[in-house]
Amino acid sequence: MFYIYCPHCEEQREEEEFHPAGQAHIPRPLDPQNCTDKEWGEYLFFRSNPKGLHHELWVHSIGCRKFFNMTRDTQSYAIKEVYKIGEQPKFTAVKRQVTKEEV
Amino acid sequence: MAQQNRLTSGGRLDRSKVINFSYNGQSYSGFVGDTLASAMLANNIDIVGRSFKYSRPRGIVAAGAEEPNAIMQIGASEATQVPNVRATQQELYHGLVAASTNGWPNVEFDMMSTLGDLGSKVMPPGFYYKTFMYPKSMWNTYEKYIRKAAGLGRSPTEADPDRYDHYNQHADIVIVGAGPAGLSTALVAARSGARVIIADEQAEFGGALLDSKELINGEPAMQWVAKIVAELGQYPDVLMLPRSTVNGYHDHNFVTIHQRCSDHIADRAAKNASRQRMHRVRSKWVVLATGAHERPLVFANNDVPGCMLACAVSTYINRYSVVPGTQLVLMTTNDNAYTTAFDWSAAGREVVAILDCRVQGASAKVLEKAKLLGIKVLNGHAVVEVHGSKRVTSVSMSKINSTGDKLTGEVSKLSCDTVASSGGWSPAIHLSCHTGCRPIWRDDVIAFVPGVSLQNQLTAGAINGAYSLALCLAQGVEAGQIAVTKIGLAITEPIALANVETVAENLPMALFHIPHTKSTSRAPKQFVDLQNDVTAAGIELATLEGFESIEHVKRYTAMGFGTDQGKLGNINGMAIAAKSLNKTIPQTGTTIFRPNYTPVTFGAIAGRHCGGLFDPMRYSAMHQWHLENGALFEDVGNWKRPWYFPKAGENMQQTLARECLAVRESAGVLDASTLGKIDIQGPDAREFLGRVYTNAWAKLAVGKCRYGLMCGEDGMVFDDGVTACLAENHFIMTTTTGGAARVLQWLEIYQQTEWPELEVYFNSVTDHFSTITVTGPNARKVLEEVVDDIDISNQEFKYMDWKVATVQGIPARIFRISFTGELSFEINVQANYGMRIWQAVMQRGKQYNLTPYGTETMHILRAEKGFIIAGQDTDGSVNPYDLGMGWAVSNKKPFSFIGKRGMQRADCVKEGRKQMVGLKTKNPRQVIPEGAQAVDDPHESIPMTMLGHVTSSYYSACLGHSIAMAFIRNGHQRMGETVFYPMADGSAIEAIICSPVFLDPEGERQNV
Amino acid sequence: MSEQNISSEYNYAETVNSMNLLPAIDSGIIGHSPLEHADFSSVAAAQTELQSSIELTEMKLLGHIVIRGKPENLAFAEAVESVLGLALPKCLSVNRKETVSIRWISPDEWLVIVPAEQSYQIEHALVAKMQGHCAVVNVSGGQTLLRLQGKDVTKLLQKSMPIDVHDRSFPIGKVVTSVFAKTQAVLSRTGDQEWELVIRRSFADYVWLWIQDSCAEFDLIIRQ
Amino acid sequence: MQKYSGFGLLKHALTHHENWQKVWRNPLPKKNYDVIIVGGGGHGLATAYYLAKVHGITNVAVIEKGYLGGGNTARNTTIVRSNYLWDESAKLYEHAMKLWEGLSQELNYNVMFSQRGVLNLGHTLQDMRDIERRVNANRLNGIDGEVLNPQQIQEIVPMMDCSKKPRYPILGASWQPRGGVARHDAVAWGYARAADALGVDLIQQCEVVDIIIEDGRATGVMTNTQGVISAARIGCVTAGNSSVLADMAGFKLPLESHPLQALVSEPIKPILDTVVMSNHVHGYISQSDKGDLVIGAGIDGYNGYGQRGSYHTIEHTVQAIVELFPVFSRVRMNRQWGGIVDTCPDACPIISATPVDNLFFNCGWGTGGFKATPGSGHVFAATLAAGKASSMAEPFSMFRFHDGALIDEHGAAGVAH
Ligand SMILES: Cc1cc2nc3c(=O)[nH]c(=O)nc-3n(C[C@H](O)[C@H](O)[C@H](O)COP(=O)(O)OP(=O)(O)OC[C@H]3O[C@@H](n4cnc5c(N)ncnc54)[C@H](O)[C@@H]3O)c2cc1C
Ligand SMILES: NC(=O)c1ccc[n+]([C@@H]2O[C@H](COP(=O)([O-])OP(=O)(O)OC[C@H]3O[C@@H](n4cnc5c(N)ncnc54)[C@H](O)[C@@H]3O)[C@@H](O)[C@H]2O)c1
Ligand SMILES: Cc1cc2nc3c(=O)[nH]c(=O)nc-3n(C[C@H](O)[C@H](O)[C@H](O)COP(=O)(O)O)c2cc1C
Ligand SMILES: [Zn+2]
Repeated sequence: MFYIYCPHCEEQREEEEFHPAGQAHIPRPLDPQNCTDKEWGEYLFFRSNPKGLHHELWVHSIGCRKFFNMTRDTQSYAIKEVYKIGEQPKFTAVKRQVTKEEV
Repeated sequence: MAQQNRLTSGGRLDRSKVINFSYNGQSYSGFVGDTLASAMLANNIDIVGRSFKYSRPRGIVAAGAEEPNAIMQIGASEATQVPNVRATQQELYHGLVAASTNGWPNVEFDMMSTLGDLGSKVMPPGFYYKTFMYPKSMWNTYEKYIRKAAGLGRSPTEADPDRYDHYNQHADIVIVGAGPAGLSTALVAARSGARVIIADEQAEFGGALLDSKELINGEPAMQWVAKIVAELGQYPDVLMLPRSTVNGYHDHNFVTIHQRCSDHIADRAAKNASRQRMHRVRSKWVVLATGAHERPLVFANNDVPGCMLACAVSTYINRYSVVPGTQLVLMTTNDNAYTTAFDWSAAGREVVAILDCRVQGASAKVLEKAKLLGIKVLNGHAVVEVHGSKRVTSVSMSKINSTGDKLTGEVSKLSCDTVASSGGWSPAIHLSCHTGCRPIWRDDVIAFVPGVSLQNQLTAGAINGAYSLALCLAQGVEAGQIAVTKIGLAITEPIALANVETVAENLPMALFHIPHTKSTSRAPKQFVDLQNDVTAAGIELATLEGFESIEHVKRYTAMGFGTDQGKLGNINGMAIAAKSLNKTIPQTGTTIFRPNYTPVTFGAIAGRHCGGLFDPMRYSAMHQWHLENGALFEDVGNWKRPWYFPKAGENMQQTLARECLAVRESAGVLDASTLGKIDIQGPDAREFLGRVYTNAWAKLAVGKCRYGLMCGEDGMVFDDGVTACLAENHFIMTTTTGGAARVLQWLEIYQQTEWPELEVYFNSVTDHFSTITVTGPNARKVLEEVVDDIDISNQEFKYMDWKVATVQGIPARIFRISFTGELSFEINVQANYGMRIWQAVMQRGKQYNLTPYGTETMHILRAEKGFIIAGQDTDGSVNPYDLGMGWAVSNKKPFSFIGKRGMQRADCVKEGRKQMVGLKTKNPRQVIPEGAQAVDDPHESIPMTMLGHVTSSYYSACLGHSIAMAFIRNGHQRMGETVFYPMADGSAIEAIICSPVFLDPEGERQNV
Repeated sequence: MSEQNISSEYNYAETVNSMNLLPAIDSGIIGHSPLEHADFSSVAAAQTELQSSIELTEMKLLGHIVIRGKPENLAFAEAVESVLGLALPKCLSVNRKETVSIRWISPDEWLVIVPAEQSYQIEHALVAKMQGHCAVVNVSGGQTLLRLQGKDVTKLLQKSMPIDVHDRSFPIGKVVTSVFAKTQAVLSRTGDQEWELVIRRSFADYVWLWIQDSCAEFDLIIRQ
Repeated sequence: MQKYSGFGLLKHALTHHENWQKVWRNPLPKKNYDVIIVGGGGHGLATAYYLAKVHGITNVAVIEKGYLGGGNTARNTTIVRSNYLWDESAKLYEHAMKLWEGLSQELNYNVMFSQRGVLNLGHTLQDMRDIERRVNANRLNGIDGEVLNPQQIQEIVPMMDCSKKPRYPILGASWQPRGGVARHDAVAWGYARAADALGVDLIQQCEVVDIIIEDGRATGVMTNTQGVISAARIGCVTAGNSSVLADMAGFKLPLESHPLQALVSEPIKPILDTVVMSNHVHGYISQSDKGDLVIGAGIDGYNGYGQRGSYHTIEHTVQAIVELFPVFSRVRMNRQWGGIVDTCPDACPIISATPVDNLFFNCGWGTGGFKATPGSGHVFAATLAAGKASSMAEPFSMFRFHDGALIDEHGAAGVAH
């Protein structure tokens, strides 16, 4: 069970006060009408779901009701950092270089 | 003769207090300080159960958490039965009622065992999978018998009368285990001023010292323990928890401590007291000082009662002053176990021989002592096989080679009634594995020790394979100092290391499985996991059959699956598997330890969150009135909403008819307080509404209300409601009762993460307002009775307007909106006044037969109008067009509102989607069951082609016929066509597709 | 949108509609607190003799006002200070003066609690004084305040909430919103053995049941 | 393949069980296969078996990073039922159910498929509407099931509290008599043994670390212990790890991997004869042939590959069980564990071609794929053999998340007024 530092309440709280809200940094397309079905589908459903460092959105729902971002290792469950909406993570996974051409 | 095996003096007992208890219907006595196990041994009870698979007689093997055999059913009454209690951990109390859990007709004489030998031959591991397949039809019968054999103890069949609760704790340092190591850590931590919790599963602190004869600082170890416990008691921030097992170690240093508050007193807790308590602890640091479990050796018939762990024998002698036999043969791979033989002879009983498997034998100092006591010591010898059925009568022994894999001499017999064995120690690393950290094998200590953990975890003492008392004490102090400094505290007075004499020991031998003259497969059973009847042969067979992963071996043989989780057997099993695979133990590796360390009562995990407190019940301000007026309630989310208000003698249908007609003919009243209400303020509020609703909000004037549909980005409807414009930058949104929280979250996530530039605040005012809906042709008359100030005539107060008014002296916002299709007013007052206003309305409404109604009537009334209920008429797969609500979608809005793009996806605009329609049954009295599925051809063969299901269906008293809302493929193009609803009984209900608006399509009734 | 009216460049009061509750207050009609049905007055009357380790008082029918705004928006911060004579409290803290208190709820949200009879004037004054993007929301009907006193209160709180209530991490003057059993509460510490819980109306009965149950092992009495 | 039978068992007893053959070879991989299955769980092994058995494709390797059946197959609460709502999924799960009914004989391995019936409880009016809807759909799809009232439920489960007392009283249930449980390990081993006998190579302790793609076509896999292994076609059946493999191939899946936990009580004498599931109070329970109560917890909301979840999730589940069965309050939890479930936005699987030629995925079974094991393998084998989605697989293409043709098995959303 996680012990989470809320960047707005500025202290650690029990996981029961929070709710995960999925992958972070997935901006809504600025011009949805010009998205293809494929692009819209990717925005809606397709996620990186990494094993290892992951940037996710959490909300301090039973607390300050504020959303914030968290960088967490999905394998060890270690929380590397939390940061406010609009900020960028300090910890990022070293993306495995894709040897073959992207498809 | 009572307590034959009890010594006349010694032990940590209060002999002045005799305790009577019963086992399998017979009564016995013991003393305060006894465990059930020690008392049973004192009374010379050999057989405590029958084995699970082969129903062989079994006796007590250990003295603690590792005991596999002595699994008891406890409890004096049906409701207080406790299955599978380990006798070695159950303190004795007055009137304790215990029974063995297996064996029929009884443990002394068991029918199954007569099959036993033959049976056992055809029951190798995995035999289930290899048989009972033919004939196919017989499997159910076979399984009945397999299931008969299942289980150890039994569940009570009456509800638990006891209470269990939770305690949330926060600590700087949690110390698991109060032996020399743990206590040393605690002392350092306490003196630093840290917040400390030290828990130990045993009744008393002291750990191994409770039965050790060692000296600390020249005095008996337990005096040292007493001093420390006394000092710890002085610190307000130190919590000492005996009888408390740390059963789980979770991420980010969260540990659960299962405290047994009253199990040592009775089978039922005192009134208002908790039987057990779960401490949910978040700790900065966790120090594991959990010690080690002695490892038995594996040899033929090593399960015959009288075969015990060496250290357990010492424990019974020293701590409980019970000698569990008369003639002892001790087999050991290490010096330490010699103490058992010494204790035995000190107790005045005969030590037949010490068989030391090591060719080089024990250290001079130890041998000297043996000699002094006149004990025969045979080096390079081992017990090959035990004889006797219900109790050891003798053993066969033989010389064994230095690597322990060959017998090198003649087999000869020694008669004895007790065989103590020690194969070394297995550190209690369980907790250290709970958060996924893998243990490491160390050849020097012949054991797995904790691996490197990601948690703030330290380990001290025997858990590290540190077996000398001196080392344990030193490591305890060190762990304390590290933890304390990590936390940023310091110790003022330095801790003087306690001095203890350390005896030089000879190296132990890595031996697990004693070879037999016959091959393992042909030798008498050599048990590895006693509780699951897993034998060395079974493990070898598993590997022979190709189960090479230790995890496969575990699952194929059930090794370690028992209630002891393999505390005794696992390492031996892994060693045997490794050997037959020609691998090393680290190569084969271990299986995974997971919570719980020892089993934990469900009640303790649940705490108080059951019964009436399982989930909150939310009430409106008028709830008391509903109760007093006979409402039946419907669960909606956490809310208890009035479902309908039956009058004496009415059945549900009659009630609903009465309520509906009252509304259509005169006036009805509904408690609508549970609907979500969100106060929305800010310069961008209007813009925001335009983005989250499908329809237009730009032009909604102050004083007006509008209905809105809310969709997900996929274009599917998920909530709806009316929003009123209170002022230029100020709106109040209503949501469905169940959707309130979700909608607020939805608004917040878009504002906070997508559109932070939009200036708007959302606040829930659901609980602040009580909402009283008065509806029906006489609604205005009723309102005129209670509204003090304003003109509510149709001219002054139009449909979809809202106004401030004073109702019975209380300021209110009144919304003229309608969910029934009738003239309706929703009175919103501050909830503290809700009850008063409700009562006033009821009172003044009497003359108009103002009738309270509940959710069911509300459903019927809105269905007559074809209004949807999000969640009942939608299921996350329907968009506004499917619902025929395209009118509520404004594609002219400049901003691509949430859902717009979604509902344009190929599948959402394709032909043949299921669309919301109305249904009239051919037979007007027939009501189609909700959930019924439509077909075109009722005679089509299975699988039938389904067109869609009925979402809402009622008998409409006002219309005099049944009505339904349903989805039909292409329904909007099929008006007037007939569809069929096949029923379970083979009949089919015939219905004609129509508009879902059954009543007053022009909406005149609500405009009067 | 935002461009047209940079915060504090417009008069907040003109853009919102807040209910005038004076008539209610003047009418002298007494409302019903969320725990009305528990009839604390009679319970309390019956218990005056008993000795207790926990005393529970419902501070009934107070004015609860949520205010929203950015502390950087001086027009907002100053309005609060001038009306309440109290500065906006910082993260996780409470400012109080006599009968008025402000609880920090989140970086842009505070809960103001005042005596019932002043609630409308104060709400009105706040609305009137504030400028720019902010919000004042009266939630007096939606919640109630419970005062807990006594030596066993922290134990009760440990049984009910996952937060750390030890002196070292929960000094007097601190406030947190957290889980309470299976609902939520705003907990603040007003004294060595004195705490306050703000709970929601619809959950009040559940909280009351929970407290009674948890206190089975303590001596709980009700105070008026 | 050595035939298993009661008689065989006796025969071997006489020779002290010294002559049992290996259940499978543990071969070294060849350089090249017609088909590589990545993932040796139930689904992967079943796929390999049906490839060989039904399609005669025997030059197949199953590559497993751990031990066979050690993933979710080893961790699941083994509930088998086919009463799904939508035609497409009902068809798929019922296909599996029919295979279950003959599986022990088909594999000559007793998978202990025990059709003791499955109850899905309803606690609210909306629950009951959804149950009616589902049961009606099932009936017209030829799937057994009926709606029971509390009295009928009480007769089937005497120990459950079917009174009006609980916070959320039981209003009714759907009942599928053909549903039940099976021995999860036996399913994996049975398929493995049978596949091996047909020539399939089972490669354990071998992790696929990359998928080799040449101009848009997958040609093989790179492994951590066995180097490169090539194949004409590759099928990934890696459940919770599917996104990791997709990432190797350079695309994303509409999946999230969450911890899902389960727990068992100590073994107790038989007391619960069927499977009981409740979505509303959120817990499900059955009793195994060994006597332990097998209990499934709710899913943890965050992504996790740790095979463990949060403690409060376990608490909620145990609370639900005690609420349903107050008599179990004194029974004790022996062990808890977790798996990694690959949840799909519409709670339906993906059996699909991918943007990469010759690379296919079978995943997204999330919290409910054990019941589908035979069907999943059967359908995926057909897909791999044909090189394109078989008719039953078609609706489950990953591309449905582009055009929006979802098959939403979440059932109706929480009811609202
Ligand atoms: C707690 C729990 C309870 C459940 N209860 C039920 C239930 O009651 N009924 C039901 O129908 N379903 C249930 N499920 C779901 C069910 O377990 C799964 O859907 C099903 O077992 C999936 O089988 P599989 O073979 O696809 O996956 P798995 O059994 O997980 O097999 C995938 C295999 O792929 C291997 N792998 C992954 N990555 C690689 C790689 N890179 N290289 C090589 N190998 C790799 C893994 O090691 C694993 O062995 C439950 C799941 C859990 C976790
Ligand atoms: N000479 C040897 O071969 C040898 C071997 C092993 C131990 N010992 C002796 O044993 C002692 C070891 O000292 P120590 O302090 O490391 O261990 P310990 O065995 O003295 O104390 C450990 C304590 O932790 C408790 N415990 C274990 N798991 C627990 C859990 N999950 N929750 C609550 N309590 C739990 C045990 O009941 C025990 O009381 C020393 O005196 C040492 O000399 C000697
Ligand atoms: C249906 C089922 C029943 C189980 N029964 C038991 C049991 O009786 N005793 C036990 O120790 N573990 C039992 N387990 C759990 C396994 O020991 C193990 O925890 C699980 O397969 C996950 O593997 P892991 O813990 O090695 O990661 C059971 C697992 C399943 C799926
Ligand atoms: Zn916060």
